[in-house]
Amino acid sequence: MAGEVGVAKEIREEQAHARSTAAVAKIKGEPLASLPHDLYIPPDALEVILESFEGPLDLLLYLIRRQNLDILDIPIAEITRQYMRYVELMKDLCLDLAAEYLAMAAVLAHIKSRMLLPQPTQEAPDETDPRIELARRLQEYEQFKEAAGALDELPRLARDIFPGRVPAPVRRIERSEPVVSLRELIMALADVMARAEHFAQYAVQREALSVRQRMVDILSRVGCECFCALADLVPAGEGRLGVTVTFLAVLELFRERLIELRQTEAFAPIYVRAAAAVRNSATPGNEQGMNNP
Amino acid sequence: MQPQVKHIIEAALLAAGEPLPIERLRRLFPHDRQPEVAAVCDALAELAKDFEGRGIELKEVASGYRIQVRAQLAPWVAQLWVTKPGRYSRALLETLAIIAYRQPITRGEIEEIRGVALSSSIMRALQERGWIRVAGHRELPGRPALFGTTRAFLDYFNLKSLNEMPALTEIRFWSDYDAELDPCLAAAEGSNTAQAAG
Amino acid sequence: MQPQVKHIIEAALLAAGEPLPIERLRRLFPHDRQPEVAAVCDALAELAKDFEGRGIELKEVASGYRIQVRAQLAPWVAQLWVTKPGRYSRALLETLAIIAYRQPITRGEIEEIRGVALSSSIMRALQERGWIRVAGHRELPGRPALFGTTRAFLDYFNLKSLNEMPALTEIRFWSDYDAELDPCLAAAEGSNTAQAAG
Repeated sequence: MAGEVGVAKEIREEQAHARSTAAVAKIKGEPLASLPHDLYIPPDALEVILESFEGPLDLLLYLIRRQNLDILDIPIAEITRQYMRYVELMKDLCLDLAAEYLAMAAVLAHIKSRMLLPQPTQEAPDETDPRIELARRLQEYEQFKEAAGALDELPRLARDIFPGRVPAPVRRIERSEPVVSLRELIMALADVMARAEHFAQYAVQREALSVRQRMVDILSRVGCECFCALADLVPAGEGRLGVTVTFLAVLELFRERLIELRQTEAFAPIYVRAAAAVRNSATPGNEQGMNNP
Repeated sequence: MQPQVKHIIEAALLAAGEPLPIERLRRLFPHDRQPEVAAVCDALAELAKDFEGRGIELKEVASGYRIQVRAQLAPWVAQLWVTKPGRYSRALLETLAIIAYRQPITRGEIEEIRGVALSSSIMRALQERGWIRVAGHRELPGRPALFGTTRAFLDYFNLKSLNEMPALTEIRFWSDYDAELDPCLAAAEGSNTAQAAG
Repeated sequence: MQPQVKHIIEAALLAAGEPLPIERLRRLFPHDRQPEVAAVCDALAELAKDFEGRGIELKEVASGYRIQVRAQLAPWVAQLWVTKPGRYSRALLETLAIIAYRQPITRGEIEEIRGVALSSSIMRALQERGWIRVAGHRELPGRPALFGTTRAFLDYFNLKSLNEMPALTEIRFWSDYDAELDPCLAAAEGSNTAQAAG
């Protein structure tokens, strides 16, 4: 801790030195004889202050602002000296010194060395003057440092803004059913077909569909009536095709043992009824489906 | 200008999110300017009157006062929480498509075509939606149920009969065609194509 | 009796617990009786007028309208809660400000402006609060994520759009400085310098 106080003393001396030499500083071209007194930093607070820098740009800004220097006219040699002091101090205090601080030190040293070289004085600083880039970065950082402060001042929820929230009567929440397009359904089937190479054995033609539908129609009809005349199963107005489709459906149902056929004598009307098992379990006429067992 | 006691109380009741007892309402004010209990009660009575004919009301419950939505407005306000319809799974759509084209069909046969076991929840969902029903039972050991589509299924998809469903040969063509299309475009055109096919 | 549109809207805004856009307000009503957008706007304007001189106000933020306590009454209402909301670190606020003003922006670009590496915990905290999101990727090696702010960010800070954010201080250029340094030169080069700085 003794070392820390020693360095702190050094820093204060350095700050005093900065004040005395800062007469070269200009504000809008006006040389300043004296600067406003810098804040006295108690040694205990040093660590806190050093830790509170958000990075090398923040530290540089601090050094520039506390001496009321213009970012566009930084006395590079002096600022570099002060900057290095702080970096050394951070090292001494074993603060977790980010590599960026050292990178900035290198940039400052580079600028300083360039300033020492003789320069054509009459020309305005050209594009390659490294001070331009540094000034731009400092200003840009300062922009967002201020913006962060302004953001902090904005009214915000739970601190300055309290939205109204009141209970509403409890009501059964309605559930709405998913929407499906026919296309989606078809595409789903296309997927199945693509997956199942052996799908060919299930291949169904457009014509067969009507037989399938007729099969289901017949099945649901014979489920609710004891016996049904075969002729009655053919809807009127369907013509020859209707007869064929119905007949095929009946044959298929019979083959699958889903219906029974009765004929009392030759050429008598043929009657259809559900196979015994179907009769006992189907729920005829219930279009909305039955509950799962 | 100092806001009215009634307005401070109104704001606090709206912001609190829970009922506030009179004592807590008094403590909103600095010690030396706390209104009397009677003054708070007056302010509450005034508030209750202000709310008359509006969508909210002042209600005293066990732990204090609160502002709440009037019961008559429940039908409107409840719309806030109507859940958006979800989406059906691929498995459900495939099952539905197979039943539509292959009815009457047993669960085992659907599984055989799809190559995977069929979850009960899918069959239940399709039955609850009223799109499939048990049309009979196959005379096999265990007498498996035969499923078919319902009239509600046809109505939903705007079909007069199953005949209007596209033939499988067409479907094969569609899927090839879609693969070449930009997926976004295909999705955007989905409804149109479905109508054209229906 | 059918409640007034404005009272239904008032009740819904208070019950929702989040800002509601006009479309959602319209959907409170049955399909065939949905008020026009203009009618909803009128009702909102009436509500705002009803609230004048009271403790609450109608505020439009990024994701819609909400009813909130007037700023003047916040000190009283804040008394309801013993613990005060925490403060955010400078690093977090600077990062958030850079994203807000410079979006879409990569992490590397943020680090360049701040001059230091950005801790993952800050980005995670901002994403968890729902204030920033990945808005895309820059087409560079590694495809770094581009971050932008969300509506929730604007809602939180009581803003309707990014335009309402405080203006950034202007960056001065070297040429501006030269102009200040030498009035004669400035007079001679006036127009050029102004253009260069603009």
